[in-house]
Amino acid sequence: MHSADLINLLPYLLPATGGLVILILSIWPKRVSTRFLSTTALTFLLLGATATLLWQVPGAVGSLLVIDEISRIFTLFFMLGAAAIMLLSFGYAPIRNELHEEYLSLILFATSGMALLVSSNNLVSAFVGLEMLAVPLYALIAWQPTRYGAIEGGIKYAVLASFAAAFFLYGVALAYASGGTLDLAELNTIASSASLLPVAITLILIGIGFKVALAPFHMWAPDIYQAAPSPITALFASLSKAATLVFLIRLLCLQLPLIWEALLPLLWGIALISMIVGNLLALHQQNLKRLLAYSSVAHLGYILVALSAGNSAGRDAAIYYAVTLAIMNLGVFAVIVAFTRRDQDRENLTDYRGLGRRYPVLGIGMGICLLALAGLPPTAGFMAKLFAFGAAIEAGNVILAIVAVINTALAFFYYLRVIGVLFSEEETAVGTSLTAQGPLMVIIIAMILVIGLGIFPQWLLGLLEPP
Amino acid sequence: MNQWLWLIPGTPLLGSLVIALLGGLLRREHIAVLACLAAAAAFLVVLLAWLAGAASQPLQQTLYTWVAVGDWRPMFGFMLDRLALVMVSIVSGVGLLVHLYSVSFMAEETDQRRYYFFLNLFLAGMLLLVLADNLLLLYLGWELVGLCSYALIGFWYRDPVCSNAGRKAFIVTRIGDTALALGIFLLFSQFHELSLSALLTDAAAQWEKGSALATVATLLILGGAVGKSAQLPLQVWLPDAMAGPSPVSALMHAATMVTAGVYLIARTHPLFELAPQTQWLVAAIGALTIVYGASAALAQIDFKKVLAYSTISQIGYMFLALGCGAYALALFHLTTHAFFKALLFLSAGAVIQASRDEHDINKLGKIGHHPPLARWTFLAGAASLAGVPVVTAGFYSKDAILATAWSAPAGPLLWTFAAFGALLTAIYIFRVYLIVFHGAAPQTSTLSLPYPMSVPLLILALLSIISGFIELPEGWPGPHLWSPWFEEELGLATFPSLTITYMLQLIAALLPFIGMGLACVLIRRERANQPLPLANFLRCGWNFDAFYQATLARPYYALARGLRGIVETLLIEGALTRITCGLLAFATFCRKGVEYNVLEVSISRLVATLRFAYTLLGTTQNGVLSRYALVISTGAVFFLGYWLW
Amino acid sequence: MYWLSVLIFLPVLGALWIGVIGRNKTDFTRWAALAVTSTELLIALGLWWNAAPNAEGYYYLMRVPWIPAMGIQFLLGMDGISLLLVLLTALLGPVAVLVSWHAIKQNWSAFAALLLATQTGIMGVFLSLDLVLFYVFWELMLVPMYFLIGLWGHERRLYAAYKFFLFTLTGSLLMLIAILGLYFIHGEQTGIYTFDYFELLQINLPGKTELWLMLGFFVAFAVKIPLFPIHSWLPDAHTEAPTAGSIFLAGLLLKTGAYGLLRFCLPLFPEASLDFAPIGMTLGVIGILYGALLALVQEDMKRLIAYSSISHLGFVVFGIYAWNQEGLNGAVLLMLAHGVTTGAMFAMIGMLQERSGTRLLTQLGGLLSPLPRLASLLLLFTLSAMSMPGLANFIGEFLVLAGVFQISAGFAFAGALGIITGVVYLLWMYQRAMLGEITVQRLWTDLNRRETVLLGALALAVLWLGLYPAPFLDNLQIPVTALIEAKNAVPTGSINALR
Amino acid sequence: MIPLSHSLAIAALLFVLGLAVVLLRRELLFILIGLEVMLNGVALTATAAGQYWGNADGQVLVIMLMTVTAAEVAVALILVWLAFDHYRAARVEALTQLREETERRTS
Repeated sequence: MHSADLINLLPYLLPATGGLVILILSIWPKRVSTRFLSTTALTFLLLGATATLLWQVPGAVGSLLVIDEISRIFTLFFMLGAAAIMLLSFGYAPIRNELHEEYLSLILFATSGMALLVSSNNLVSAFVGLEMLAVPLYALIAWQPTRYGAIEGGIKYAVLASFAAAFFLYGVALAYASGGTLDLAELNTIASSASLLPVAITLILIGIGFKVALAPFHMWAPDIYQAAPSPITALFASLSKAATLVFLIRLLCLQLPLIWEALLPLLWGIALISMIVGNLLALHQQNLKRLLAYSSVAHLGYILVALSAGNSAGRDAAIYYAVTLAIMNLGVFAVIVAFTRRDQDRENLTDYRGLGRRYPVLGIGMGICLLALAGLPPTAGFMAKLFAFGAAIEAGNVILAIVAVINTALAFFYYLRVIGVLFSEEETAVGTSLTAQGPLMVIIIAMILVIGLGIFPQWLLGLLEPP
Repeated sequence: MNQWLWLIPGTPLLGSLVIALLGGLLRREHIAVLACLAAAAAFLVVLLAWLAGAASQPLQQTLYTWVAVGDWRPMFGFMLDRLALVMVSIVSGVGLLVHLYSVSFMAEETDQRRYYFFLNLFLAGMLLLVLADNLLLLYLGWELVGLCSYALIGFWYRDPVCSNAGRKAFIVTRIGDTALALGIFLLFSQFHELSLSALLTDAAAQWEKGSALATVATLLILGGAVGKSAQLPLQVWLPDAMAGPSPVSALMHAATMVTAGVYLIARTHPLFELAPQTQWLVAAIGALTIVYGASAALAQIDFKKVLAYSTISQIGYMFLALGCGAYALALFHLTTHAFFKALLFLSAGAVIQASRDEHDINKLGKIGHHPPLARWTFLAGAASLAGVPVVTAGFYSKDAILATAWSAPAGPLLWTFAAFGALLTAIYIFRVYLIVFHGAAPQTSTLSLPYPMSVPLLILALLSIISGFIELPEGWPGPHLWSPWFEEELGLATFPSLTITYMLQLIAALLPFIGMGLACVLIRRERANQPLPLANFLRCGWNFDAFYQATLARPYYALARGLRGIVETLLIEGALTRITCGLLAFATFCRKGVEYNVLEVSISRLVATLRFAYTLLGTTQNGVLSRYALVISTGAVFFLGYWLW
Repeated sequence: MYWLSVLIFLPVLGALWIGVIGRNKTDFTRWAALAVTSTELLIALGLWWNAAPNAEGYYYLMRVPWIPAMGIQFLLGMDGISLLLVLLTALLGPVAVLVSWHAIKQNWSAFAALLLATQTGIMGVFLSLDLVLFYVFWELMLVPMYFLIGLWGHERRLYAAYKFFLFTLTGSLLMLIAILGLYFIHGEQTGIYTFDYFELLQINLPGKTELWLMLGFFVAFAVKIPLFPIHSWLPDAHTEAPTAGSIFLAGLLLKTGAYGLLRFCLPLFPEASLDFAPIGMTLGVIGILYGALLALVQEDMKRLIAYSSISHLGFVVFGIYAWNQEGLNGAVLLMLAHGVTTGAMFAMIGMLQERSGTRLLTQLGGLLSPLPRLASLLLLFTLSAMSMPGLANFIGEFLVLAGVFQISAGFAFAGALGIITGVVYLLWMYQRAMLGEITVQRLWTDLNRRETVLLGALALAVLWLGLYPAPFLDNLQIPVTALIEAKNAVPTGSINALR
Repeated sequence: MIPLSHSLAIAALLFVLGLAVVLLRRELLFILIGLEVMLNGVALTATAAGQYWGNADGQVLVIMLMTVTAAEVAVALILVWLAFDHYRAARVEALTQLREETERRTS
């Protein structure tokens, strides 16, 4: 192992080390203050973020990990995103007093897993990354088990995620059986001859589809979104989804283009079902978090519209969409966190009545993020949809594009409903006075990014451009 | 003089603008004076135009390019030829007199600002109409006078009768206007030109006589003229329009605005000459309207409505002349009619005002103290209207029309109608005169009129008597100034041979006297208090005695009633009401049926479907873990099945 | 020319300024909003003053690369049509601010910010010549308008706001598909992937594809105009919107649809549009008569004017699809006239509502004597709306009908019927509101100075448009000629594919 | 030498068996056992394939699999225990607090 490899490994090692350090601190005889712990955790995350900048691109760590611009951007994004999740957690009243060391370290481990996942060039490392991401989440969902549905959510996610992981693993095993290797680059060389490989990748697709909540593997999402503490829901909705998605893109578009082509009809179908099911279920939803879960299903459908185009435009669109979706969701959940009551989330939309008028910055931030989710120009959400639908049309998938467009119009209905509630005249009792600075910071940054990336999408696209 | 032409419509327009913008700062009396000054200024400019030789050489002025579309650039321009000169003189002259008259007549009104604003605006619009050198500008004036008519008929807007009458007038004339607009479109699409001189030259050059396009175009123009001039079948608005103040009726609904149709046809006569069928139709409409109006006037009890029907009937004479190709004679009758009809309205207004706004002629007759001046001037006007030979202007103009009608196609028939109308005219006007001024009460009043009212009455009375002398009948020695002067522009009328002409003139000269006699008989029977056989006529207020019933023949009575009852009430009013009701019902149906039931329902159907789909999908999400796993597995099976299949 | 971008971004910067520091400072906000909109108007007038066309008839062009990877540019251009509509937009800005002066009771800063943001969107629509940019502004103007209706509207405001948003959005998303289709087809043909309007004008499309793409655009514009079966958002939106919102909706938003037809539908797809012209004209005439008919049976004045807008915009579509000198000139002029007239009518209805508390004709009456100024100005605008010669709408409608007459006398006749019905419902409205006996006795106050100045300015505009429209029409010379050339360039054999 | 296809078939059978257990049983513990059976099917596939291809990747996969699964199941078991502790229930039907409540929301 060269020293360069060590530098390359730093972003993966640092969060994991951070997690261990915090765990060690927790068995420290003297009581360590939460402030110190959180500072430590944030420091490790920021160090990890800095470490990605040291990467020599393109690079690789053995044959397990590949280091390119995509992995750099996303790793950086995950580190900062995890920091944002921590900030949200500090401002989240229901669990503020339960922020033990384990909570922070679990987030750090999950971050490490996400970083691993986006750079994996090998199915085993991908599996490890996936599980490093998933297992901490089981615990985080059920954090503070006395909350409504916390345990149930944890169990559901644990069982179903393991179930999906079994499919994923079976796919991995079959891929190995058909090709004799777990290295994606090598698998690509035998892709044309290995007859079992498409089946194997389909099984992997099922596993990933579960993680990103594509219909018909989406049913856990609303329950878990509702059950998890809002910062963790934000982690689900933005970071975890983006990580898994990027792996899917790497798997299909970058490494196994032949399989991608074979899978296009399947992707087409999933895209269609996801959009329709997601939007229909969100349409009359009264629970905001569930609504966002379903809307995420629909968004993943739009991303698959881009992927099912099967061209480079589709790939770029999907990557752009993944980033922007994560940012927008982060922004929305930051507001949900900020608006939370002392002991529990505001569940029903009616609980949000008039809050936007009372807290204009939060209200406008949420409004912008929601409109971005709906796909209104000049936000990033619009550009993402433009690229995605453009790719579909370029590939000739006009019907899919039209269905997507109609779904977009449908989606406006429920996003507008939320905004309407937020700015309606009658107010619900406010509950807590909002003093948390963390969520405010996150929402402002998200707002700036959403509009900035919408007006200047080439910031991101330019970075992804292969040299 | 050319560059001052704009002052003719410009001064009243300026007056109306000043009244509208600064009227709040002025006292009531000053507003009236200001309006009069504006009208006087317009009249003065017209006089100057006469002096400047407009009578021999047409004047022209172009203000600016109004519209610029491609290579079509109609100008905002005026043309003052002889036809326009006569019209301008009448409009500004009678307009000035009516303004003067209004100073006293309307002195008690509170809302003088509105009155004079619209009166001045009307003057501007009417002058614009006759001065316009292109059809677009003419149409502007055409609509502007319609608007002022609407506003002034509904001057006492608190009374729904008035505002309804105004609206009715506006809408009915607008129907005609739309026909005119379509005619303009047709001409425009054919010649790509709306300037009158160019248009008429082009039409004469490109269209053959009797061509279908010419017929259609003239029919459409005729539609506009019929609407504005209250001819059959669009005459229904004029009697109702009497709800407005009397000076307004005198100016707009007798002297000027209603003759705009006559002016329009005279102005576009080269087109009509290309379409003989339309031209004959013009004559026929005129002849029918003469009898219609005169017979309907016979049955009226409202003082002003008698005059309104009389106006309808008299404009029929002008149409008849137009239809016979005697444009100059139509214009001649237009001129004399403007004088004597304005006179009749103004004196009637004075009488009505003196009797506290009483319109019923019988009651007026019983009141009996009418201003003597009004009585004598009314008599002068009535004589002129009836066409008392030699001494009145009406005789000369009407006689010429009767004579020229004989030589038209189906001339004797037209002549019979016109002559019969003349007889009826004499009957109804003298009947009214006798009832009102020789009623039960003796005329003892010495009520004198203020100068602003008496001076216009005297001037108009004078004109009603003498204005005919400029053109003595065909075959008579003496001045023949009118027709030859117009020959260049409007051509000459044709007359039958001299013997027939003399015969016709003799009959025409006798008719007023016969009518007068019949009226006397009529009144005597009435005085004898002969009971009326038909009660419903009484209810309707048709005050006819038994003598009338017996001698002047039931058929006429029936015809008059029929004309009023069937044609007007049933056919036209009825059809209008039907159409209006039908449209309203259809619109309501659209609102209920299409807007709510179809569009709204289809939207709510869609929403309901979406909600149903939501519920359906939502129920699958029952929270049971195994169900979730099952769905995942089913999905997996389908995906793998894709490969097997 | 960077002035174009100033025109677009000045209102939105003003909106930010007001939104950030204007909270709870109502008086300051009002004057600031007035200052921003007036500056905008001055800039627009200045641009008009200095306008000098280039070869294609564009007075100003501004081209900055935006997303080079996709061939998206920040491409603004102003030709005669844009200029006139920009002038209208700039004119209605101060009007909207002034009518809201006391009518908006709460949250003036937010209201002003949204109003200004709407203006930005509309300006952008009229100026952008890059299709993506156009789409961005096209959607952008919806959002503030949605909030204007949804937050400051009347009783059923949320329903109306949803309906407005969803109708227009669905249409415009289909347009997005068409834009993308155009982009890729052009890219495949020439190898240049760009949304540049001028480049796309050169495209040569196969017949069926052209028709479908044209329909994609048409649906978006038809919803905005709105044409007959998809108009049902308009009465609701108009009725529920606050006065300023109605002014922007009727005065400007509807025009964007017609502008879109002129700018994109006809020149980009001349063949398909020519095939489509009879259908377009039929839709126009249905709109004319249907709107007029329904206006007759409305009790709510705003709703009545809303339906009359449908009728008038039917004339605009009529003129556009007549596709000749008179029709196109008339359509654009009528857009201006309708914007001014209807804007003024809505303003007056707003003032009436402030005074009487109702917009229902059944509850009004006899207001001529207590409110002479208001009544006489309302008469002026009513007359303009019924296309009285000498007032704004007349020349436009005249030209449209003259243009249509050259295509088909039957259509022109049907359109002329629309004018008659227009007289009927407008006079009926005026009579019920202003004439007759006063139904409500209260302390009536006539127009104050602010309102008089505002309406006086609009009245001047109405008279100007009616009496001297030549300076406006002169601007249309080049663009209209270009449109007609596009029509003439269509190979003759291809017509009648659809008929 | 057993052909690869045979061992793959056995492994698939094992996987489906586990799947059936997960789908059919309603006790949380049985479901977890079913999951383990599925994973064993995967492990068998990997081992057989590793032997067929003669490289170590298969074994690596299996080892990783066992480790990760152990961690996974550990957490899952804790959660099941917590559920039992709180609700006195270990069947899936008891855990339906989180669900779509469509019938209630009709407005």
